[in-house]
Amino acid sequence: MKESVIKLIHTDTIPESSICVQCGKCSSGCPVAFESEHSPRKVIRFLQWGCLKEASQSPFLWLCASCQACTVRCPRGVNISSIMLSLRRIAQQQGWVMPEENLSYYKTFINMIKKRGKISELRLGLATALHKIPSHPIEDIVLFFKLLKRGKLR
Amino acid sequence: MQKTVPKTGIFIFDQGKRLARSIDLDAVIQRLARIKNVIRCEVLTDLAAPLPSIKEDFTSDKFNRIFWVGKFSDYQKKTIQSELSSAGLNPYMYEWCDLEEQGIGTKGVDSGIQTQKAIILIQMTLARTRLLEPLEPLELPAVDASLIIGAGVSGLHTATSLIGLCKKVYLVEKESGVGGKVASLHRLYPRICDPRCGLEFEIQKIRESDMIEVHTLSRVKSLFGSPGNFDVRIEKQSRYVSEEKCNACGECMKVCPAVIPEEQRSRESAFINETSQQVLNSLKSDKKAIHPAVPMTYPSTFVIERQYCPPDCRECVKACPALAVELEQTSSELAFKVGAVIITTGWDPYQLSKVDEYGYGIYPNVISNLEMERLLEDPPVLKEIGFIQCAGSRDERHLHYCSSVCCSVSLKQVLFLKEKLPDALCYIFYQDMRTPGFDEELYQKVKSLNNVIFIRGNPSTVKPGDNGKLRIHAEDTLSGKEIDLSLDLLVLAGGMMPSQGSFEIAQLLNLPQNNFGFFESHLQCHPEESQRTGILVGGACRGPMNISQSIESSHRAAMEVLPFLNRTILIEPKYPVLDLTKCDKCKRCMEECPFLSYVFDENGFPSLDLTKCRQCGNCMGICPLIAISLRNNTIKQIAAQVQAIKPSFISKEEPVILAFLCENDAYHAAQSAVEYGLPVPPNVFFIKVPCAGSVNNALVADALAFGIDGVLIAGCKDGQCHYVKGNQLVKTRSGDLSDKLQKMMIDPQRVRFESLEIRDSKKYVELVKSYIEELRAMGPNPFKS
Amino acid sequence: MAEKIPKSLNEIQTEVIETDLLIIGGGNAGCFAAYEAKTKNPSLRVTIMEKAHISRSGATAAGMDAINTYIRTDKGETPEKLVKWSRAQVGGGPIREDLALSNAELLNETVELLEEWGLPIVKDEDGHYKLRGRWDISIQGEQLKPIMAEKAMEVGAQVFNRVVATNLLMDGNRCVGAMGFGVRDGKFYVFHSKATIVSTGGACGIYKSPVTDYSGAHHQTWMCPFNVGTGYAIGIRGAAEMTSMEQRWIAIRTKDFCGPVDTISVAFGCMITNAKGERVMEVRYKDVGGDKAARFYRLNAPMTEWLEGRGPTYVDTTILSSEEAKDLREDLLNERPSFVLFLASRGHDITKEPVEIYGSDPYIVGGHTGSGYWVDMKRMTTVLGLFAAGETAGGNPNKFVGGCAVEGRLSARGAVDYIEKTTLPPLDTKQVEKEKERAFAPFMRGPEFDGVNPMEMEERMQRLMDEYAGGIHQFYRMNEERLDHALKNIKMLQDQTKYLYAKDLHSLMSAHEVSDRLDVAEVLVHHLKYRKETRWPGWQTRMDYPEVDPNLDCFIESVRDPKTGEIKIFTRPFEQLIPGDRTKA
Amino acid sequence: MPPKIDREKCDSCKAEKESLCEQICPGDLMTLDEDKKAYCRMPRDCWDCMSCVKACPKGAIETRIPYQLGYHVAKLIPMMGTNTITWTCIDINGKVERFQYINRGMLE
Repeated sequence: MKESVIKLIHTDTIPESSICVQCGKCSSGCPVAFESEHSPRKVIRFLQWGCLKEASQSPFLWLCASCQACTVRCPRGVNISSIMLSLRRIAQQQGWVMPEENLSYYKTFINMIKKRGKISELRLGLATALHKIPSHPIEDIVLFFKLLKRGKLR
Repeated sequence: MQKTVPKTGIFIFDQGKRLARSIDLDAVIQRLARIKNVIRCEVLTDLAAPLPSIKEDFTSDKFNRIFWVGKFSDYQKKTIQSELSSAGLNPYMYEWCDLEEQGIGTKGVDSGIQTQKAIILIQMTLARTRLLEPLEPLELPAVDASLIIGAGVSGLHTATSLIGLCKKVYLVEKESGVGGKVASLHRLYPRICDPRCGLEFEIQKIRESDMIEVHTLSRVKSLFGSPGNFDVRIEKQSRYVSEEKCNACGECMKVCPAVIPEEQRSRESAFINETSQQVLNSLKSDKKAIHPAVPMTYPSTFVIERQYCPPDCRECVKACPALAVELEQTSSELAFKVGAVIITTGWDPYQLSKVDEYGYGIYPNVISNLEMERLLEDPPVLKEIGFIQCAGSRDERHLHYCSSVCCSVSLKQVLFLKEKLPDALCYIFYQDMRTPGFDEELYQKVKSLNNVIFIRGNPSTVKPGDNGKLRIHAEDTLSGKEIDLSLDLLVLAGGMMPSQGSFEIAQLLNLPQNNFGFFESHLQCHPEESQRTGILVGGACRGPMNISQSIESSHRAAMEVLPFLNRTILIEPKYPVLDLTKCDKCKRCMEECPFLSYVFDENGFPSLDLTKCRQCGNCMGICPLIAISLRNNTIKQIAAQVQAIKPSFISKEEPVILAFLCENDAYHAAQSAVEYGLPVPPNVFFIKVPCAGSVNNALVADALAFGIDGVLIAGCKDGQCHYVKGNQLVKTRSGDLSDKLQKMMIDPQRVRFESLEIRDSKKYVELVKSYIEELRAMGPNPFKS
Repeated sequence: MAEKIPKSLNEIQTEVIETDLLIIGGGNAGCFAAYEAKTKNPSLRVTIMEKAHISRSGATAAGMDAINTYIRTDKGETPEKLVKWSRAQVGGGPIREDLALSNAELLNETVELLEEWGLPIVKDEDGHYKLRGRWDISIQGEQLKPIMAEKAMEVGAQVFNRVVATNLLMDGNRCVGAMGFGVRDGKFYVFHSKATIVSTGGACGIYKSPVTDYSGAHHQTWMCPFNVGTGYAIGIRGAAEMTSMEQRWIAIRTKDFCGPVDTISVAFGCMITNAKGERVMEVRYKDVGGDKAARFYRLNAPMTEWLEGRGPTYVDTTILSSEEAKDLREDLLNERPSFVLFLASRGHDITKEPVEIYGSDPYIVGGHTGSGYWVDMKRMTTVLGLFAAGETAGGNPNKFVGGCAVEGRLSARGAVDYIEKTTLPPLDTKQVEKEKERAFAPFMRGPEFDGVNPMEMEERMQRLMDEYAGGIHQFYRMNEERLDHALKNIKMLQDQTKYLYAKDLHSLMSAHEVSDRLDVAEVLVHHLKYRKETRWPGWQTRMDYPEVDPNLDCFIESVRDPKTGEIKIFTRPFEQLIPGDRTKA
Repeated sequence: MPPKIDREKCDSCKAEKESLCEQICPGDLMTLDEDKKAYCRMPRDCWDCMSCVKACPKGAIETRIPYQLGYHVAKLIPMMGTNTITWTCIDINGKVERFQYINRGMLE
C-alpha cells in the first residue's frame, strides 16, 4: 500500500508538498476552510505523511474555490491550489470521493460537453440543483429569477 | 647570466632500516651513482653524525643542492634546514622525497617492483631538484594603516582592536555619528544593559587615541592599488557645523525653527484610535534641522540637515556662542593610503511594506521590531499585542534565509514589555522558534510568563477591526484550531538584509557577494576573508548575526588584517611568473584568476599584483601557451618529473597512473591512506600541486605522450575549493582533453578528474584500484613505446 | 570581424616609432638578427616589423625536420668544402664565394646556439649531430619558430606583429626605416631607424602552382604562400640592385601536395624512378652525377620523363621497412604535418606504393638559389643603411635554415657597426603622407568600387607567368617572344593596380601582396630575358638558346629607376676564390 | 576547407580581442564571426601549416585536406605537451597511427 502511494505521489504533482513548513498561512487566509474540518495545511500534512487516501478523501477538496489565496501567501512557494486539483483527480480515479454526490456537478458538466459540445448554464444549474435535495430551495429560486432577468443564464 | 651546473647530493635517510626491508637500497644507490652530476649519494641511518660532513661538502662547493629521501619528523627537517642554512644553503634549494607516502613499503608488493618504483621516485625528485633556483622572499613596502568602512558595532570594535595594537585606523561612516543600528536598540539580553553603554566604552577608547581618524558623513569614493598599498579617496559631506569649534552646548537647537518631519505613515482616520495615536506619538521624533550627531553623539558635534532649513534662516548662526555654524560649508575630498580594508557595512532591516499582507505602513499600529525597540522606552497602555515571526524571512518571495536573531529579539521584547505592562496579553505567532545556545533560557523564561501565548502558525493577513483595532485570523497548527483575535498592536519580526552600503562597496571594489547580497567568503576556513586579498569583511555584512557574533567577527577581521599592516608585506617566492616571450595576451589568466590578481600592463600584457595573488597556480594551469610558472614549482619542473616516470617499470602491460593531487585535501587523503596501512597499489605515482586547478593540460598531454596509461587529477568537491573555483576550472579543462582523446580514438577515461576530501583515504585507494582495472581493460596507452 | 572602413585618411592614425635597428620580417634570419644585434649591443633599440605573428610566421611556421647545412669537422668537412658543394649544386655558379665562405664559418656555432635555446637535434652514438646526408642533420623542429621567436623577444627586441611593410623610408639614397600598415589595427606605421635589415623571406605565388584549384586549394605550394616577395619589391622600388633573379628555385616535390622530397630521397635513400621502373638519374643522367646530380638536374629529369612519355615519376619508398616509413613520416610531421594527413587522405601506404613526384611552381628564394639583393660582406645592399639577410640576400645559394640564420647574425653585425657611425636624419613627413595615401588607396576606394579585387589580379598574374615566363604547366620552358608578351602584360597589370579595391584590412594586405609580386615578376622577366642561354635547365630553360653561353658566366644585375620605373640590366663578373672544378662538390 | 572548427567547443579563447588561432595564423586567415566563433575567412588561402590546430586550447580545430586533393575523411590530430607533441593520424580506411616525440629540450 505504502509503496503504491509513494508512486502515486511522485507520478502526480505532489512532491512539492514535502517542502511545506506547516506555518499555517494557507489555512489562516483560506476563505472556505471554516466550512471544513480539514484545512489546506492538513491536507498537505497528510501528503507529507504519504497518506494519499486520507488527503484525497478530505471534503475540503470539494470546497476549495481555487482562489489562490493560499498559493500567494505560501512562504515556500507551494502551489497549494493546484495540489488540490490534482487530488480531486486522484480521488475520482481511485473512487475515493467522499461523499459520492460531490462529483455530480462535475459529471453533469462533462456529460453536457460530451453531448452538446458546449455548456448551457441554465441546464447545468438545473441539473445540479435537481440532483440532490437543495439546502436552501427558496433562496435558490429567488436567485434563479434574478440571474435569469439579468441574462446571466444562457 | 652565468649558469651553474646543478650538482646534487642525495641522502636517503633510513631510520631503523625500515626502507631496507622493502627495497634493495644498494641497487638504488648504484643506479643513482651512475647519474651525471649526482655528487654524493648515500644511505644514512642517523642524522647527527653525517650532517657535519654534508655541511662541509656543501661549503666546499661539491654540490649546490640537496634532496632528502625518507620520512622525517618536523623537528628533524628543521634541524637539517638550520644546519645547512648556517652553511649558506638557500632554503629553496632542498627537496624532500617521501618514498613511503608514495606507497613504498606497502606489504605484499614485490621488492623488485618497489625498488624500481623507488628509483623512479627519486629520479622524479632529482629532475625537479636540478631545476631549483635559489629564491628569496620578497619584501614589499606597505602602509601600516587600515581603512574601516562602517562605524557600527563591528566597525568600532575592529577599530579599537587595531588601535590597541598601535595600528593607524581610518574609520569612515556615512551617518553623522557612529554607533550604527545597535545604538538604536533598547536593551540587550541577558545583562539587560543599554547597548549604548557598550558602544560608549569603545568610543571612549577612540576619543583617547591619536591612532584613529573618524570621518563621519563620508563615503569611499574610490579605492585603487593593492594589498599593502591601497589609495583611498573619500568624500566628506558638509556638516555645516565645524567639528573643531562646536562644543555641543545645544544653544542652536533651542532656536532652530525647523522640525524634521517624520517618515510618512498612513494616518487614515478609520485606523486611528487612542492606542494607535499613542503609538504614533511615541515613534515620533522631535529632531530639529540642527541636532546632535546620530545615532551616537560621537563626534560630539552638531549637524545640520540643510534640506529642512527654512530659506534664509540664520538663527543657529546667531545663537552659537562658539561661532561653529558654517552654513557655507561644501563637501570635501580626502585621500590617504592604507594597507588593508575592513568592510563592516552591517545590515539594513528588510522593507516590511513589501510583506503587504501584514499591512505595515497602512495600519499605524503595525510596527517593526526595530520600532518596537523605541516604543519599549515608554510603551502606551496596550492590552493585546501580537508578534509575527519570520515577517519576510524564510520566505521564497522575500528573504530566503533565516535572519537568525528575530526570535530572540521578539522574546526579549515580550520580556521587557511584560515588565512594564504586566497585564498585557502577548501572542507570538511563529513557524519555528529558533533560540540557539543560551537563548533557550530566554525562551523558557518568556514561556513561563503569564498571558504569553505561543501560536504555531502564521496569520495570512491582517485586517482592520472595530475601533482601530487589528483583526487577525490564524490557525494554531498544533491543535488545528482556528483563532480570531483583535489586537491593539502588532509587531512584525522583520529580517536582516545586506545594507545599501554593502551593495555600494561591492560595486566599487568588485567584491563578490553571495546570492543574498552578503559578502562571499570561505565560511569554514577563512570567514573574514573576502575574495579580494587585503579586503576583509566583518560583522553582519557577511550574513545575519547577533551583536556578540558581530563583535567576534570584527575582532577576527582585525587579527586577519595584521599581516598586511606590517610596513612590509612578505611574499613567499611561490608566486607565478609570466614569460613574456611566450605570452600572447589572450588574457585567459586574467579571466580565470579567482582573485582578480592580474591587471593589464602598459603593453597590454597581464601583470601580476603579487600582494593580491594567493599563489594557487590556477593561472599556471590555465595558460594555453605554458607561459606561467609558480616560482618554486615551475611547469618545467613538473614536466621533468612527469618525464622521469618510466611507464613500463612493472611490465609493458601493467598500467601506470600519474595522479596530480591537490595539497589541500586529496594529497592528505593519499598520505593517510599509507599511514593507515591501506594497500596502495604500486602502479600509482602522485605529484602534489597547490590546487588541482594548477594542472595544465600540457602536463597531462606530456604524461600521455610518455606512455603513462592514466592521469588522475584529484581536487576538492564542488564548492569546497580553497581557491574558489580551481576544481571547476580543471574539470572543464580535463573534460576538453578527454573529448580530444575521443577524437584521437583513445579512451577518454585515460584522463579523469575526481573529487577527494581529506578523509577519503579509503576512497582514494578504491579509486586507484578500480582505475587500474579499467586501464587494464583498455590495454596499454597507445603512445607507450 | 569586419572593420570600420575609414572615410578619410585623417581618420587613420599614424604611429611613428623611432628605433636604432629595424628588422623587416621576424622569421628565421630576422630573429637571429635581433638576437645578434642585442647581444652585440644591449643598449640598441631593436624593432621587428612582422606581417604575421612572430611565433608562427613565415616559411618555418609549420616546423622543420632538418638543418641542411652543418659542417661535421670530425669527418673532415670544412667551410671551403661546403662552399664547393654549394657551387656545384648551382652548376658551378656564378656564386658569391666570399659571402658563402663567411656564412659557412659561422654556421656550426649558430646551429649549436639553436640547440642551446631548446631545439632537439638528433645525435648519433658518439654525441655528434647525426647526419642524414653529407651536410644534413635531423632535428625535431616542430617548435623551431617559437624557439627563435622567444629568444628574439627575450633579448629585448620590440616586436610589432601584424604590420605589413609597404615601402622603405628613404633619405636620398639612404634607407632610414620603413613604412607599413597594421593589418589588425588599421594604423599606419612609420619606423624611423638608423639601419634596416630586410629579411622578409622569398617570393611565392608569382607562378601558378600545379596543385592550384581556385575553390579550395589555392595555397598548396611548397614555399610558404604568405611570403610574397615584399622584401624584394620594396628594394626594387627603392632602387636597390638585385642579382641573379633569373635563378629561380624549382624543386621536385610530391605530386598533388608539394610535399618535401629531400626528406624522402636524401635522408631515406629513396631514388627517383619513372613509370617503367627505371632509376631515372642513374640511367640517363650518370654524366652529371646521377642521384647526386645538382638540384636543377634532379628537378628537370623527372619532368623530362613526363614530357617524353615515361611519366608518372616516383620516389621509390617501397624499399623502406615499416619502421623506416614511420620515421620518415615523423620527420615529415616536423616540417609539413599536413603531408602526412594528405597521405592518410589517399589511404597511401608508402611501403607498398611509391610516392609520386612532380615539379613545383617556380619561387624566387635567395636562401635556396642566388636571387636577391646584391650585398657587400657586411650584408649591406647598394642602398645605404639597408641590409639584407636570409632569402632576400642574393648571390649565396643553398643557405637554407642554418645559413639564413647565420646571415641574420652577419647582417646584424654589419648594421650594428653602421649604426655606431651614423645619426638619424629628421623624418620626411611629406614622404610619409604620400606613402600613407598610396598604402591605403585600395581601402579608400571602398568595397563598392567598380574595380578589380586582389584575388582576381593575382590569378591573372599567376596564369600569365605560368604560361609565358616558364611555369610548371609549360615544363619551365620559355622563349624571347613569350617573355616579351609576359612583360607587356605585367606592365598592363601594374598600371591596373589603380583599380584594386579592398573591402577590409585583410584584402588591403592582399592588394599590396599582388602589387609586390608584380614588381618582382617584372624584374624577374627582365633577368630571364637577359640570360640568353640555358645555364640551369629546369630552373631556367630557354628553348631559343638551349646551350650555355660562356660569355654569360657572370652575375646579371638590375636596378629600377625610381622615377621612370625603367629597369636597367647590367652584369658583374664572377670571382672564383676556391680553386677546382666548379661543377664538382 | 582546411581548418574545420567545432563551434560548440570554440569559446573564442575568452579573449578580449583575438582568439589564439586568430593571433597565430601566418596568413591572417582565422578570425571571429558575430557569434564570437572562429572561422577561416579564405579557406583557399590556407597553407595547412596547422599552427591554429596546435594553438587551440580547446581542441576545437581540425585540419582537413581539400577534397580536390584527398578523399574524405582523414584526420591528423596533434596534442601539445610542455615539451612533447603527439600526433594521431587516422586515414580514410580508419587505420590509426601514432607518433610521439620531444619537441623542445635536449635529446638524451
